[in-house]
Amino acid sequence: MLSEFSLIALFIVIVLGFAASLVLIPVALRKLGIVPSQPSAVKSEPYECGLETTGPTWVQFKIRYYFYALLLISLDITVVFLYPWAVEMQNLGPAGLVTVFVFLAILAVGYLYAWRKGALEWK
Amino acid sequence: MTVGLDYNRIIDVLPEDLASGAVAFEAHGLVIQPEVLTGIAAFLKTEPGLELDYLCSITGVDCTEYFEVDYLLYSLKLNHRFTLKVRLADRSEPVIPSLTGLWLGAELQEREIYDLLGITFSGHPEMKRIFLWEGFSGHPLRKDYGHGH
Amino acid sequence: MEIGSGMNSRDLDLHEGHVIEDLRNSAVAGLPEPSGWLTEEIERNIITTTVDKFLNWGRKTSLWTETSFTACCTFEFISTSSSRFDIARFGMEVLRSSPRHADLMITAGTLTWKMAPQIKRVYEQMAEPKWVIAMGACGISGGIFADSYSVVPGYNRILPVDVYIPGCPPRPEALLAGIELLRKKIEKRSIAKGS
Amino acid sequence: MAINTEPVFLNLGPVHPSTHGVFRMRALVDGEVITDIEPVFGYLHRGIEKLAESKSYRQFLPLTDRLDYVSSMNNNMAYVMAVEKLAGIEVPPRAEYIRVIMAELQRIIAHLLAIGSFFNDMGTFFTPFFYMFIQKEKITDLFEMVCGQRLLYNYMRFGGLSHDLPPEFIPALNRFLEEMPSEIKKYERLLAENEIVLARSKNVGVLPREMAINASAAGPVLRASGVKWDIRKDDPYSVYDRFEFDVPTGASGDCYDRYRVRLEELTQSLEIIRQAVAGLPKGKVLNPVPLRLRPPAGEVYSHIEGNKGELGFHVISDGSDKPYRIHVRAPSFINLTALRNMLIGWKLADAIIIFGSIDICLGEVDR
Repeated sequence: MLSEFSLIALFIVIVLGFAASLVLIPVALRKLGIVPSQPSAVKSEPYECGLETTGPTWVQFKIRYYFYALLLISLDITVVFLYPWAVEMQNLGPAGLVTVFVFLAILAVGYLYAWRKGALEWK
Repeated sequence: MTVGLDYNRIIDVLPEDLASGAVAFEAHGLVIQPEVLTGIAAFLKTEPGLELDYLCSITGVDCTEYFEVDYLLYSLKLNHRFTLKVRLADRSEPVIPSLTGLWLGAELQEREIYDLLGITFSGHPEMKRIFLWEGFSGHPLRKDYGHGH
Repeated sequence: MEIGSGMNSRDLDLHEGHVIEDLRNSAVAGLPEPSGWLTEEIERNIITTTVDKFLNWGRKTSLWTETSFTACCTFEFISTSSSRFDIARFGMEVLRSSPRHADLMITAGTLTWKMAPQIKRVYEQMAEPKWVIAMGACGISGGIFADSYSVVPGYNRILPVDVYIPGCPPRPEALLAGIELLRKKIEKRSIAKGS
Repeated sequence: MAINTEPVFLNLGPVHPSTHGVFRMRALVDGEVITDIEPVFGYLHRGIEKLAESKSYRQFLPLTDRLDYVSSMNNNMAYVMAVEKLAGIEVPPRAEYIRVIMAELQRIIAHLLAIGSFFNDMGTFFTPFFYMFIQKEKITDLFEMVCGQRLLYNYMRFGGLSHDLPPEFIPALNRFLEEMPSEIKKYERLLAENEIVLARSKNVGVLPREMAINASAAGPVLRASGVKWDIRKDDPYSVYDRFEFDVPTGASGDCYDRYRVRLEELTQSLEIIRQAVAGLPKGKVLNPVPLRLRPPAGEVYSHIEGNKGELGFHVISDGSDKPYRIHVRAPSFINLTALRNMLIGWKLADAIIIFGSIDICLGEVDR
């Protein structure tokens, strides 16, 4: 029984290893002096069309951005749920089909509500 | 064909207090005193039959004895044009009334003349340099500006 | 115009004016070309040559240009990067407007003192290894505007320039020749010198 | 309970992909909407008018190429006509016709680039721009055939032109004239009825008629606001009075109208070139003029219809061989007067499109 999970464990190890290597390779290259690196004060400052940034940037943002973020997340998560369903669609049969469409309908209602309330227009 | 208005026709129509400001008549335009500039310009813009509603261009010239500012005006409806010239003998503090109240188009051009020639336009919403940076010494288009650096 | 935290555009003008004046007074001589290692003979062993060959091949075949173009040469650069002269053959069709992704700055056009601090700042914000091509007579010596009161006589006053391309504007073929020169220069880089 | 949000100060600065060069705008942005904006000029101020005072009339000619470096032929023509008017120089008819052909070809290039970059700002990443650039390269070949340069031609002289047309020019021009109308239809089919284009440019950045006149706008910007003012028609210079063409104007002065006016002007320019080629007289192209030209003391203002608007040269001479003062009436520079009123209240993405629809060239704005 345990062996079935070994594949998943291997998968996790590979993923973590790959992620770690992506982070560590540039650091290693820089330490070994293969890749040049001359950090400087100006280089770490934000880039704004070639000028220093002026004025406060940590300010209270418009609430509008929050709505966009919310809508985006709600619609993205559905994709996460759709993937496993799509893989197992054959075995689930018609019942699975119905449940997914109910799931999507509920989401559509939420989307239409936001649309009707004008969360998408920028006022 | 854009017809150049004859300054005699303008002089006859000008009201008395403004006409007194007219100094000389040259082939290229009517030379007037700075004090009556706004009055004459407003008159030329609104007088039916003249309606010079389009300020085409403003040119600043340093003629060593005086500064000269030429205003070229068009009437798009009646298709004629006229030039006003203002001469300022005072080289240290040259000041001319700004025409931004009459034509929005004067704003940037006046700032350019202020920047490159040093003529201040009183009543201009934002009288500051336009091309050069704050801290640039002198006004390059003046004849006595040291050449290059 | 009010900017917030008590500043208005007048203060900004004054501050920027000081930055320009300081740069103008300090940038009086041409910066040396960053290619001292071109002439020296570098002792290379097996490892460094293979790594060099691989690194330099990667760098020279995908130079991403920073769009810090100022004047007329811009349109000759655009002609070069459009379908006819096709700079994509050199892997350079990607134009980056942010210095973070760029590794080559082609200075297409006249540089004025008011623009100099911005170009210098964008250059400093580019990640190493980076190169500069001074395109056009204005880039080399101020060109036709050299004796003007507001023009920087040549980009090497504020940037270390790798390749100079004469012409006003240089033809696309001249620009491609300049890029070929730069690629030869990149091939000579070596990690042994701690490039 | 209202949460008070503070506006953020933002630089649409000199190093920016869609400011058509080194133009800068200081924007105060409340969320996405611009509450206040201040254009900053001077990043390409090379002091051309000051350089004019230390150069002879002929030496100033190459500097006019670099004013609006996308319409060098028009700049040359305007300056050359001003000095000819001042010095009373006659131009042979063949040269006048060739000047009109060159000026209209240059207008086509400039409008193609204006429309191309307008769609570039709108987000069609370089596709229409490259289509239009193919046609621009064809005209650049024609110019290179005539004067050897691709961008800054220095082609015209006081009293005519520097070179006559090579024999292969007219056939090449005719080939271009045949294929260009189908290209323009292609642009129209591809872009004019595209709903994204309509959604993003209809009623966006409206420049009302009175504001356009009051702010001295010129060229396609003025005509798009419904003012029928074209110097080729209203104050014909050179031989323009011999050609039939009409002046397209827009209705509401929004970004879409400015695009439509420029697109229609392409067809009109083709029409003018066709008539000019048909009526091209024989003969010489240059009345020789002394190298060190000394026009009589005096001043002249001569203007032409450049592709961005009225391009005028106010030349003042004191009788010597160096101009006392040359002032350039730069249409791009003065068209920007109304920029602030057009941008305030719009979202940042629309501001880029409105600014792109004015179509400026920094060489002419900052001189």
